Amino acid sequence: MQQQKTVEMKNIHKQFPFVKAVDGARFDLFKGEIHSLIGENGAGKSTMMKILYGMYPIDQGEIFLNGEKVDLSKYNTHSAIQHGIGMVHQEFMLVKEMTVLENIILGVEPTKGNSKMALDFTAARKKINHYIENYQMNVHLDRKVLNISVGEMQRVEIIKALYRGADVLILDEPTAVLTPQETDKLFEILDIMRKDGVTIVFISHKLKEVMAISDRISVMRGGRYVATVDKSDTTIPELAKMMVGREVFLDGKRSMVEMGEPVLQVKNVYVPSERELSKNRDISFVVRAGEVLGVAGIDGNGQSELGEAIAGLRPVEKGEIILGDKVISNKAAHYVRDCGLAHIPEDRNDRGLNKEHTVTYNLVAAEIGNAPFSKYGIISEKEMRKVSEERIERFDIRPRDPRNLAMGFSGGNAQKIVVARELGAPGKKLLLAAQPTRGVDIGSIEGIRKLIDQAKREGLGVLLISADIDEILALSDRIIVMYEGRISGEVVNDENLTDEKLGMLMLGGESDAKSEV
Amino acid sequence: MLANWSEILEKIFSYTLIHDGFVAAVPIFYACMCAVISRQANIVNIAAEGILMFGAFFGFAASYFTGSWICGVLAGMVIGVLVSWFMGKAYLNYKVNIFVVGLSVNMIAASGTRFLLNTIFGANGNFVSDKVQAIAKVNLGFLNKNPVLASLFSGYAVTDLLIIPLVIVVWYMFYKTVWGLRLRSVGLNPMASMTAGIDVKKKQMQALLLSGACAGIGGAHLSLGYSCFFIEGMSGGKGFMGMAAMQFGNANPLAAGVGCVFFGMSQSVASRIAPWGIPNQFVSMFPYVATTLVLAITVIIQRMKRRREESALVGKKA
Amino acid sequence: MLKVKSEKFETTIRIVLAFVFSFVLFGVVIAICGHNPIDAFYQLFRGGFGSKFNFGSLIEDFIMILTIASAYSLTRRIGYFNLGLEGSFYLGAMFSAAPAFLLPDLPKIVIIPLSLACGFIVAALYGSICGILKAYYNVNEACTTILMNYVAIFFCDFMINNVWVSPGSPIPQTPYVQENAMFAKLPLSPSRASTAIFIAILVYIFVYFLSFRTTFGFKIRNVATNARYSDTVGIKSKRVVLATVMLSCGLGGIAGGLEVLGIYGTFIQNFSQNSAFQGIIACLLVNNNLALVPLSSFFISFTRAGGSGMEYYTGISSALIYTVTPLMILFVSMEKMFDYKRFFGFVRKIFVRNKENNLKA
Amino acid sequence: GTSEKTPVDAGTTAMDGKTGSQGITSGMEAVDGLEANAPEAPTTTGADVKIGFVSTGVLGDKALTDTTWAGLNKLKDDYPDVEIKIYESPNGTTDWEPNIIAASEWADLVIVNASSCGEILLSVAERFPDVYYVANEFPVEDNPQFASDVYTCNEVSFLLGCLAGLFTQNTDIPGINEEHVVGYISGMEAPTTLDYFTGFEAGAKFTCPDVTVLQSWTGSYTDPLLAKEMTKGMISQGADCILGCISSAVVGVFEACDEADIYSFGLDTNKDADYEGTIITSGLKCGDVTSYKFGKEFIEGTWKPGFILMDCASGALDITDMATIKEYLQMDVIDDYYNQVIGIRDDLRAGEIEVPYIPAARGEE
Ligand SMILES: Nc1ncnc2c1ncn2[C@@H]1O[C@H](COP(=O)(O)OP(=O)(O)OP(=O)(O)O)[C@@H](O)[C@H]1O
Ligand SMILES: Nc1ncnc2c1ncn2[C@@H]1O[C@H](COP(=O)(O)OP(=O)(O)OP(=O)(O)O)[C@@H](O)[C@H]1O
Ligand SMILES: [Mg+2]
Ligand SMILES: [Mg+2]
Repeated sequence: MQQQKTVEMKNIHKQFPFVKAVDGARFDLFKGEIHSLIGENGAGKSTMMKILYGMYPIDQGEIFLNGEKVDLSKYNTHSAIQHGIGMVHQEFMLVKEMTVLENIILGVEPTKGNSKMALDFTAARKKINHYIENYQMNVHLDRKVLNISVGEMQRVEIIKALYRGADVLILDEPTAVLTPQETDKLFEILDIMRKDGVTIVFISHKLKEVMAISDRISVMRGGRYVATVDKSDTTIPELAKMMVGREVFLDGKRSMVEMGEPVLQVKNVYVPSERELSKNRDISFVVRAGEVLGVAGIDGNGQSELGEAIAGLRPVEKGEIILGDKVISNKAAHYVRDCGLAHIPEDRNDRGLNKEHTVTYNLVAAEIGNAPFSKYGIISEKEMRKVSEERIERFDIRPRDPRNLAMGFSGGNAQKIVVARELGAPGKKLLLAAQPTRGVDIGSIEGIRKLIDQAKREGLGVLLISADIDEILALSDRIIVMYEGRISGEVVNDENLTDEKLGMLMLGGESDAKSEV
Repeated sequence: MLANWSEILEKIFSYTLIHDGFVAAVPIFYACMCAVISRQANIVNIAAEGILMFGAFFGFAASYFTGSWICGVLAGMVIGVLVSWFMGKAYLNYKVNIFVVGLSVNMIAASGTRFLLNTIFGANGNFVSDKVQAIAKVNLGFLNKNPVLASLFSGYAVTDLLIIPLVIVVWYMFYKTVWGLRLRSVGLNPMASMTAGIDVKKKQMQALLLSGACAGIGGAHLSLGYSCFFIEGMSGGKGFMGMAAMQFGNANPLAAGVGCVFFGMSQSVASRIAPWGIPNQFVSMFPYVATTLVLAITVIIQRMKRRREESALVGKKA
Repeated sequence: MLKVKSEKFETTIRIVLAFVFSFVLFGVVIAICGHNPIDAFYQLFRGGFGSKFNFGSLIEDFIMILTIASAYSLTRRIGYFNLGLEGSFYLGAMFSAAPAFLLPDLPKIVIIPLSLACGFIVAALYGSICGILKAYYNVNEACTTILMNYVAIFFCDFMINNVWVSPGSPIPQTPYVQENAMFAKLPLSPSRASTAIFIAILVYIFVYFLSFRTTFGFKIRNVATNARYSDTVGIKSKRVVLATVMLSCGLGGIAGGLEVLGIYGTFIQNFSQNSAFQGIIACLLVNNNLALVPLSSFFISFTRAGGSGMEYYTGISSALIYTVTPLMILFVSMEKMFDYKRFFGFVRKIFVRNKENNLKA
Repeated sequence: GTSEKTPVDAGTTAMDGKTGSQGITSGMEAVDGLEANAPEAPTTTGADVKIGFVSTGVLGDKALTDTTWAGLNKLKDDYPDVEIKIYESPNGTTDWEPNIIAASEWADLVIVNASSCGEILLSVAERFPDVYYVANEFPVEDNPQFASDVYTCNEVSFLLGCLAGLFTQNTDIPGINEEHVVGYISGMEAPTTLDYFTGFEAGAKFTCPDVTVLQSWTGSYTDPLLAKEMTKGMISQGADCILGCISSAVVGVFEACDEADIYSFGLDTNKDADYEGTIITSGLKCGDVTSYKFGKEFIEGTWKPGFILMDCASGALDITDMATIKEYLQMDVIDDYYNQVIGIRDDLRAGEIEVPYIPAARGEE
């Protein structure tokens, strides 16, 4: 494989206010390869790629594009695009209120005739249709982005990059939110692109996928470069070990517990949503003590809305939700928590943590009005400190100092703060865990899954909402699948259950499996 | 008195209201365009009020010293651009909260123009002078025979008429040009725009400068076209009403324009009702209450509409 | 840890530089206007501390500014830009006056709290309008509060012209309040400074304690930094926002009450000329650092009293100092502009280069 | 306010005697002749006294602030050792008390245009027993610290009202419409402004019994834009002669009338030439004469406390000779109107006509 290097990054250093994100790492790309970049949370993968895409200035280092050294003082996103680099970000970079078409042409708009101002949408359509046909990427150009599915957004992002003439395409965790079927479809597209000579960087935490698609694999750890290996020369356990620095076991057997009384009863519930497909309609199920009920489904089919409705963060238009023996539908979050809900929200950066507050505050925020922490409305910093130190110890949150701001924590430890707040508090009956390990590295996934399993053993009912089929399969006793806001099926998690069967349910059942991706 | 209520109403809502209402709306229009342009770049610009003040003073002073209203309007525009450049620096480069910047600019404008009036013209509070040339009025003499047509189409200052093309141009720029598409994207999602290779800060700065120019011209219009004198605090809340109109029109120049006309009309109606013994405080309050009500009602209706749209009980049923 | 400390130190120095810069600017403008800046500064100082009257005027302003700055800091914390304080100042003043002239003579201990409470409640209700619009409908408060200010001011105007008229008074005002409702004057005659200052200090202590020692303060600080998170952990963020806004406006109303019961003894038309904004400035000047608010309030009161003193004694328009104070806010907020290290680096560079050139030559 | 100010635009004050001064000159004599019934005279006199002047508005109002200050400046010219200082109130109400206190701290004699701030003035004066005061347009009797005067505003506005009534009936005059409607605009309903209104209405009814007199109150004396808007509103209701009794905001009234080609009146000083062809005449009030008189008496030790009523008969009030509007309109009927109104004025002086007034404005009741 002695080809020309399209990209070469050498000895890159990048310091953020709180962390050294990249510490002398390197990275290179051969033309027409698919190169995976893996590593734990906060290893610096995204940062490294954002540097390549000209989004961050760097402190030190060199970048060569097609063998030529670039002048880093003038290097920015604009020049990266001109060098044929395109990036699909972990969070989609789309303007939701604008149409797909406008999003695609943004920044490189065709103009009418020789005027430099007037937009020419017809020319744009023509050019885009070329990519749509070539790579069979089905998108609706005139819909607003907020009305399309996650998979479609991904395709829009890819077209956006190609439209800009990208021959190096960076995909940052593109599969985190996709179903197996959608992932397969994406891989087909990537395959065609590779044949067309497009160079692809693929970032993922899912080593199976990495092994399926890559030509070469680079590993980063703690901002440093670890190694680059050919796919054919390595195995999954070996990669995992390189990433974490020790052996990892993810397929720990889930424990079997005697099931008790129902703790959560959801009866014919209707929940509103901004998106048509996410509106919950006529949802009913029961979670018993000592049971993990998994809610599977493609992101955006109403799982988030269901979770929020249970947690008291979204109104319920019809039907009833009962926790223990109390009706909690349309009650305030505070009341629901008092009834025994522990809630790991799906986005720790948004709902899960107050990044500008200390770990202490984050750990006790939900109980601040209660006895030891406050008296007659006056808070006691001392009690808060004492309890938070206990929880930090018990849930192994690193670093240990409770005075740190939540901002500085890595994904895994940040998520542990959330878990500690929720499970550390006494008197809980139900654990509502939404995407508890999304974007968390393998090491931390292991720890968090253990904590969920332990909660079940302690007699809590667990409602696990996850888009990650492996996680659902690893933890759940029973699984319901949501499709377009309804429950499309319920299965028991035993040996007879296959990925394929679940995938079919996630697409609305066997009959209309082929309808829409 | 009661007997001729209908007569009085007829007088109040006569055809001349269109002329008067439009003229009263024009300063609000300029402030509103300032607010609209910056809002599209996701900047809530409460400094329109202050820039109006600066524009009014410097426009007036320039006309005083040069004897030309064109210089006056240009001076208003230039000072508007300068002030908003300074705001842009503070907000974009030094990350000062935009409200703090806006509030400071408003206060600097209020007392700064007072100070300059005192130092340059030796006047306290207000200043009138023959040396100042007012903005030319477009009088269509041939219409004079018909009082209705003359009232509707004649006797506007140049800057009164300028606002119409300005609104249309702003609308076209927003929705039909590359510049507008990029500006709106910057306003809606700066991160996405940045990754699309757009220089977000530069775009926001452009928007600010443009909005400053609008408010600056509006200020000059206030002291040279709408009237021909300078008084301290002469912007009198017009900048804020422009902002409210912007909110009313959801930052769409045309819809916001409708809001401006509404405010202008309500001011005119208020001043026409006053002589018939309705307490002046209620009359003066009317545009503000109307604005707040319209604002509140629009958002509440929007909210209810969204509620209905979001409801799971409608639409695709089993 | 050391690094953080040195950074704090640098920030402090830059802020001090911003202040110094503002005053130098002030002096230069005075010199340009043909006055002696040193004399002007002396007169400014004299205007603040020169006589019992001067110092008393300073205290009069301090009472109002400290109260409003404390009130404002509450909403500033939750990122609510509460320009509505001007309106609550008016309403609070008028409705504090109301019980004091409507009711027969009551003992001090009854009538003063009653009056202030009345002002507080009306102002808080007034604040709730914009508060609800913001918290529940997400209407930009900068727009609504400004508009509501006008409504409040015109409403007060209407009341004193048509309902609570003071018979035979040449200017629209309410009747004078009963003797017992007035705060006792401080021994700073002929100024009007009164013992209302103790209420102002109480308000400040209350706000400080509330913000940092109570669960409500904890909730405010959480909602301020992340409202969605607060909802999730069971804090009713919308209600907290509304309550904070109402509390803040209510305290603004108390400021109005102190003005009426401490200074005028009646509610007069146009009795505040954007006074509430002075309190807002005081809060912004120290970047909402509550511990420094009394200091900045004192400073702003000093510039006000000193400014009019300076105008009396030297003829320099006090508008100048009112121009410089908001400029000061901008400079302080842009403290990075005063990067003295870079400046010294720059100077050193020039110096070194000159030296090298000299050596070469 | 500063002490170095010279009177703004002296051409418009009554001091220079260029225009419309016949009333003022006679007024000077008449005022000199007035005797206040006074208990005792002050002791602090001499050529080096300090005189402070507190205005309720700001300089440049072409009204009482300007004329009073002009009188003091003339005094300064005649007695160079006198120190004079003006305390302006750009912020209105809130500035009054501190200004009066500051002036009292500094001066021996404080002259205050007190029509709106009389009560405050009295309460401050109690705190300064050694200072003497002159209260313009605010009656104070039986107070040894105070000399005071009140102008019979209703009389001067009666004359203007007469002219308005005559003008609005004559559709031959350009800009005059069929309807008999005239208007009065002022800031706030205070005794003085109501006094003006009462006189104006009586005058208009005197010459045109079926006239409708509209009144608008803007709530502010310092906002000409608002005044302009309100005037426009009034014009749209058919008014064609409008009296603006609104201090410095009056330029708004003038501008609106000028743009609509209808008629207005000046007040306090001769403003006939300001908006040529718009202003029928100006009602004159000799503020400069009174301030000069009181200052001079104070210096010479003849100052006496007490109350003086400055009425038409005393010559302190008058109207201009209307030369500007005559020249502009070139109509004989204007001369007739002028003579008619001068006749009415003389009847007033002779006490043959009684104009209704607001008792509160004269300290009665
Ligand atoms: N904008 C930023 N400001 C400050 N620190 C940052 C920023 N972005 C990233 N970091 C820091 O840089 C480190 C590397 O982050 P980066 O996002 O590159 O990790 P990653 O390998 O992509 O992790 P993940 O798997 O979670 O996506 C993180 O530990 C974080 O602390
Ligand atoms: N602006 C920032 N300032 C400081 N630290 C940041 C900033 N943005 C991100 N980080 C840190 O970078 C780390 C990684 O960032 P990122 O936003 O990618 O979150 P994450 O927890 O790794 O989850 P994900 O993989 O889903 O992104 C986080 O732990 C966070 O603490
Ligand atoms: Mg990442
Ligand atoms: Mg008529």
